[in-house]
Amino acid sequence: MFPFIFEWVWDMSHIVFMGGLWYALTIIGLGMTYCLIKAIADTAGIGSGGHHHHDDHH
Amino acid sequence: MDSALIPEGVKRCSPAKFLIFLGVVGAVLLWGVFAMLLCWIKGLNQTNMNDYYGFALWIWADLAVIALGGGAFFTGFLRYIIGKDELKNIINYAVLIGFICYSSALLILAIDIGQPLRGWFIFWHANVHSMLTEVAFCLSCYFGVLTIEYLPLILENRQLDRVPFFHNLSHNMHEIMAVFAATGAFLSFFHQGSLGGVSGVLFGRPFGYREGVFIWPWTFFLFTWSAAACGPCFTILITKITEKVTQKKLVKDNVIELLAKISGWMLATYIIAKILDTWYWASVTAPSKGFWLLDFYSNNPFYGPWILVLEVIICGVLPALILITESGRKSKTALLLAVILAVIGVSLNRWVMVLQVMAVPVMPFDSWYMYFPSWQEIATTVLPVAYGVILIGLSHRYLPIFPQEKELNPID
Amino acid sequence: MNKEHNKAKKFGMVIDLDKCTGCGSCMVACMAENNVPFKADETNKLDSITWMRVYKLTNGKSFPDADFCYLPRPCMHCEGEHGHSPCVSVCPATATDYSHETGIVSQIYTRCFGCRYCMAACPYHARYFNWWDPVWPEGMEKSLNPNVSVRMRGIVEKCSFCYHRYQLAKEKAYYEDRREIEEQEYQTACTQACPAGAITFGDLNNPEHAVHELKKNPNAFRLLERLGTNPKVYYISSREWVRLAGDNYLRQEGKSEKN
Amino acid sequence: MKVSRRTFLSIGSFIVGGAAGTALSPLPWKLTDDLSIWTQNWPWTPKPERGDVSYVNSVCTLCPGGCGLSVRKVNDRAVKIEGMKGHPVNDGGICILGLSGLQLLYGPTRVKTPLKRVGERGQGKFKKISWDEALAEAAEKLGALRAEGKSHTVACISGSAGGTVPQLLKRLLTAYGSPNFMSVPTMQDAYAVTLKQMHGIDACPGFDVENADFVLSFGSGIIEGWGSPVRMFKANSAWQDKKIKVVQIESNKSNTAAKAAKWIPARPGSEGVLALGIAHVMLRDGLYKKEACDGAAGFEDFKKWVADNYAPENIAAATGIQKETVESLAKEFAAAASPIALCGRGQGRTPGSQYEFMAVHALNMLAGNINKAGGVQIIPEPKYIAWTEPELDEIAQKGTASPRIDGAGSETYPHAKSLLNRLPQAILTAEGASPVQALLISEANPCYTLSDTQAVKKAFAKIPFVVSFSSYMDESAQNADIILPNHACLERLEDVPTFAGLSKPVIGLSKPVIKPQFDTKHTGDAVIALAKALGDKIAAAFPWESYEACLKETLGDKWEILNEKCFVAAEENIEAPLQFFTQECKTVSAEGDEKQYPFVLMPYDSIRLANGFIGNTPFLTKTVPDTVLKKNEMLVAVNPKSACGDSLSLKEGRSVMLTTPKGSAKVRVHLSEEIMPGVIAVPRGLGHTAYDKYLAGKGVNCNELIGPAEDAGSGLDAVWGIRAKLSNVSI
Repeated sequence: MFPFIFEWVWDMSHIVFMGGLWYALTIIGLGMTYCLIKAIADTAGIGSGGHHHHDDHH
Repeated sequence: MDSALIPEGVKRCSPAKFLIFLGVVGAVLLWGVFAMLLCWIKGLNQTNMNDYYGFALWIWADLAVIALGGGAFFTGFLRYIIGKDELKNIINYAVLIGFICYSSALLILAIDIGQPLRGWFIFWHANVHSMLTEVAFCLSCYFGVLTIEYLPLILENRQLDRVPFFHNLSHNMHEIMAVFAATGAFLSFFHQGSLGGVSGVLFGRPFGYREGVFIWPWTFFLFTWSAAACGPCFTILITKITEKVTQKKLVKDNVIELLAKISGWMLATYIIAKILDTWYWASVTAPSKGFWLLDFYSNNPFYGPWILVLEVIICGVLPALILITESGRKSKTALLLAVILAVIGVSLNRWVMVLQVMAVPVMPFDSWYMYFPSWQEIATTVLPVAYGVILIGLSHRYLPIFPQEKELNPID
Repeated sequence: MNKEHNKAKKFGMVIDLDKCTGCGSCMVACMAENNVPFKADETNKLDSITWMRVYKLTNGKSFPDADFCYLPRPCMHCEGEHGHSPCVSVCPATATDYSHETGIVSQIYTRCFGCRYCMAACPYHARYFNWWDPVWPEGMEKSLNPNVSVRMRGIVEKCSFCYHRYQLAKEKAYYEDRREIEEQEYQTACTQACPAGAITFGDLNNPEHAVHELKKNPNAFRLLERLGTNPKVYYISSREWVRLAGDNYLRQEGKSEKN
Repeated sequence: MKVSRRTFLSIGSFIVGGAAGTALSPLPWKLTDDLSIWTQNWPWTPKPERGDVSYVNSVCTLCPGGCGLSVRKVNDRAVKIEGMKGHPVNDGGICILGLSGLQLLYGPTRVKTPLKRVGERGQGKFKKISWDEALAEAAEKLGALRAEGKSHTVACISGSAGGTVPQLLKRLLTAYGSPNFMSVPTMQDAYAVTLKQMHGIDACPGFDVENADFVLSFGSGIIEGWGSPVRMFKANSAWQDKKIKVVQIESNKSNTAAKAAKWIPARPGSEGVLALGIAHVMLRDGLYKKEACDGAAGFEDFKKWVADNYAPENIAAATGIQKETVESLAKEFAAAASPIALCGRGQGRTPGSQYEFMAVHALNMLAGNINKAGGVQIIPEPKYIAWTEPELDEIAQKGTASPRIDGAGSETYPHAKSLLNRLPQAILTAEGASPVQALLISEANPCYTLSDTQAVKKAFAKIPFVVSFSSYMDESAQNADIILPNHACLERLEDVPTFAGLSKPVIGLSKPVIKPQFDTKHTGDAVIALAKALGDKIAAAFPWESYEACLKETLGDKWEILNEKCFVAAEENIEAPLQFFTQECKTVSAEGDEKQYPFVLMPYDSIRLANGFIGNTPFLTKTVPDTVLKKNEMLVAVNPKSACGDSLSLKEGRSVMLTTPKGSAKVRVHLSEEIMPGVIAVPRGLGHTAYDKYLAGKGVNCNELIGPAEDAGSGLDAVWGIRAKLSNVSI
């Protein structure tokens, strides 16, 4: 799954497949990082945060 | 005792009653865990699988729960991407059911493989041409997405929500949930599809093999489609069962009906595609390899043409017709019947695409062999059911799963 | 000539079913060479590891017209289209591989994690799963061949065309400063043992090897050719019903071929 | 109790934090990697040791075939048995049993030290004793019998009669004072009697099948293990290449029949009649080789006898074969340039009816193929063992002069050399003490291989002292008082005279490939030691200091070349005048009443089932189809059209009771179109009670169900089947 593992070949199938995979992983990773950082910031009162009524979000 | 953890404004059964419930289901769970340990310690000789049935009950269970868990991605897709806002009242439950289904699938896979400790080779030494690799990657990633979708729900527990960080985290995750849902839908499309590809690419097995486009056999699309159609049916079914058990209405009818209507049209279009696929396969693909349709359904004690009738007509056309008609959706009995049939239909389809693929002899001098699972296989398959029931029980008790519950069941 | 030699090899077999007596020597030669384990009860043929298995084909007629024929079935080392064999493409962990150098489908035992997808893919049932830990009665492990590793429980194994013998032959050739190995230097254990001389093994691409001519025999056929597996094991039978039993035919096709 | 929010949260954060912390550390990743490496090197999965590879040539002694072996060794381990290239018998080929020989060598059935019985006979309870104790005890028992004047009550059963070890045993008996040396009879014995009667000479038959151009087989399992198995496989392949016609006459479609150009399912037991029917046509139409037969002794009488009694139309009822078939067979046989007729059922491990052998041999004589290319070769018995006759003391003279227990060589059975099949009855019918007071068994398993095993075991029970030389814990060893285990094949040095129907017999030398694995002793050395212990003239008859010295001296100038090549050619053909016969012998019919027993049970041989002294190896049993053995139950093949009474319906896999006049057993039915209706085919080689879990308790020993049928002519066992019935299993 990494280019340094010996099965890795720089061919179309690897690029497409692993490209899709890393793309999804990146989005998930970035999304979660964003949420965590923003939550920390909100908690520390840096952001515009404040209180929400979580009923809004269902 | 645990009243502090129970969401405000709703009523729950007594802790004693709940503990008895946990105890009973927990015993079943332990039975499954025992069987699981046997399989891990003594090996797969504990099963009735053999060299003809390398795939059996477990792989069927995997395919079936993932199809049924498809309610999560498809409802999420409808809610966040298409913008069917009413579905916010059932999405939590769809996510929870999805979470249970996918974690179960991963657990069963971990039991099913002969060398569980090497299971990670599927990622590390991935063969990108294998449908199973695609399944493994998308399945695990999507399980991650489901966890992300389930997490805010946990954080909304009355006590946890009081922690500002958790509250904020939960809020922020809700804010960008559409991104996660979209990623989840993307991943789901591929792994549902590649599960269909698992048997569809087997050109050595004329019963499973299908032609297709590019690298994807027709079963790839049929599986995604059927999961999108039947997954929500399963969500509805479980919701109905939960309502029955808790003796409360938890989701408003218009929400259920909307989901049922979409499912119905998905199912209707799916079944047309399925019929076309079966027709093409029976008249072109299989004969080119020397098989008549009935060769697959005769000379054996179990697999007969009744399977086709049951899967396509009774559990396909019939529920589709019920769900696409308004009167059908409005009738409680008809709706229930339709979702049950749809769930049976998709499970049967997965059974056929796993077990019958194994059963059909390919070498002309080979014979049909029948298979019945060992108790260890059954117990390990029941294990996730027990686990799911417990997780639903806990989630329902302590988390605000059903937003409409308070409104529908006001406490005097 | 040189050009011919530089071509990729394609090792294959031609099995003369007219000569095969069904004695089972190939099965045991294979088991002994490849450290195949055995259990006290091996009568359940669905979990009995036999890389080479001799099938008994019958013509389905009644006494006294009943006839039968034995058919030894090693791994077919399918080439499919350009090495796209049924099993290789499905293995999720790259634990089985198609060698374009030799045409041999290999199995990496330490890589396989036992998902059995390859078994589901193989129409010949040439792949076997180690449902049990292999156990040799005390003392009998002395007969194990060090050139082939013993497989642990929980993984899939299959005929390798005695690939270790190819490696040994190549090594020997290398030490003797030869680039190529001779036909007789690399023979599988079953070929070598067959008392009837029914099995011929060699490079199908090499016109100097016996298999090159034998496979062109008008009575030669392969198993399940219509599936597109492109197997490298050929069979020869002078009996038409045997040749027809090598593949599936629709009813009217069968008739037209028989008449 | 209320869970305080603080506790709840702190426990929660501890778990979550701990999990996150662990996941971020290298520990889980390292552990995951290590665990997978561990699965790749599980300590309980053996890892064969590497080392220096060498090949040692030897000769296989697991069957009478005498194949050359090339054994691959890694350091001091034998790891693979292969066929020896260039060996005249097998030229590189090897049979399934030979291939799995290492499983016998290293297997759990080996007797690892001398043993002395401590439990009841047959119970299998033994204690380890030293070689000195074991030999002393045997010598003491034998010495005491001799002192009592009962030396003639000592008998010996040897797997074969040829070779130095059997001859040493025979010599021991002679010097000791007993005439009762017996060998396990096979079709070779029946052929020997045939040649004696039809050529008047002591000789062995050789079959030049490689050069025959028409093969007429009367039930011989040409590719079932008949003769020297690998050689016959090769011959069969040569026939396929040359498109040579093989006709197989047999009630069951054996592998041989399936490979043959023509299968003629004649009524079992009628083969001899059919042969004479063919002879009838040849004689009637003048199709026989006149230059060979005319004027031969008894030819005119034979001609008349056959003309009177064996017209094809007259034998149709007995054989079930149409007149036209017989006529065309006879014409084809006679028209061939070098036809050959073979007999000896299945693997030829039981002798068979003299009538049948002589009838078939008569066909060869009529075809004029005696000592001709592609025909029957008449080969003298091996003469390389030329020891001086032992000097006999008074007791020995008296003992050897007494009549043999089995009656061989008596007036009734003048041509037979040993009649082991008659031994159990001789013991059981004797009044008072057993006529056998001590029995030595070498390379034989009579408690399993003789017909009517129950009677054999009963007879064994009456013998006060039984010594086994077996390398394996077989049924007979289990019934012995003392076991003096021989080195196993590949551990021992031994000469292997191989006839087994070879047209050019050889003398092979089985060389040790590895050091003896256990505390065993070569039977040759054990015999010499016993003789020395018995002292006086017995000791004097064995002047060699060891078996190896004896063998070296015996082989003389052959020793060196044998050591180098493992084989030398044996004797050349001898001239054989023809002597025809009339009416001397009778067909042997199956025992039992036809009404009570509607079926005929026929044991059949399979190359995948070792049925003689050597039991099946685990590998061999693994290749046995599930239509023969399923779990521990044996399947018998029956044609679905067989009439079996109203109360029983034949269904695949159905459990039934198989009953014969000799006994009954629970078996399962395998429906087969490859067998004549009314015949039950029972595999030979299953139903062991001794050996290990890989063999014991699987199926039924068919020898328990059939009784010996003494041939009126030779006295040998001519049994080929027995009447039987199938009935529902009573619960």
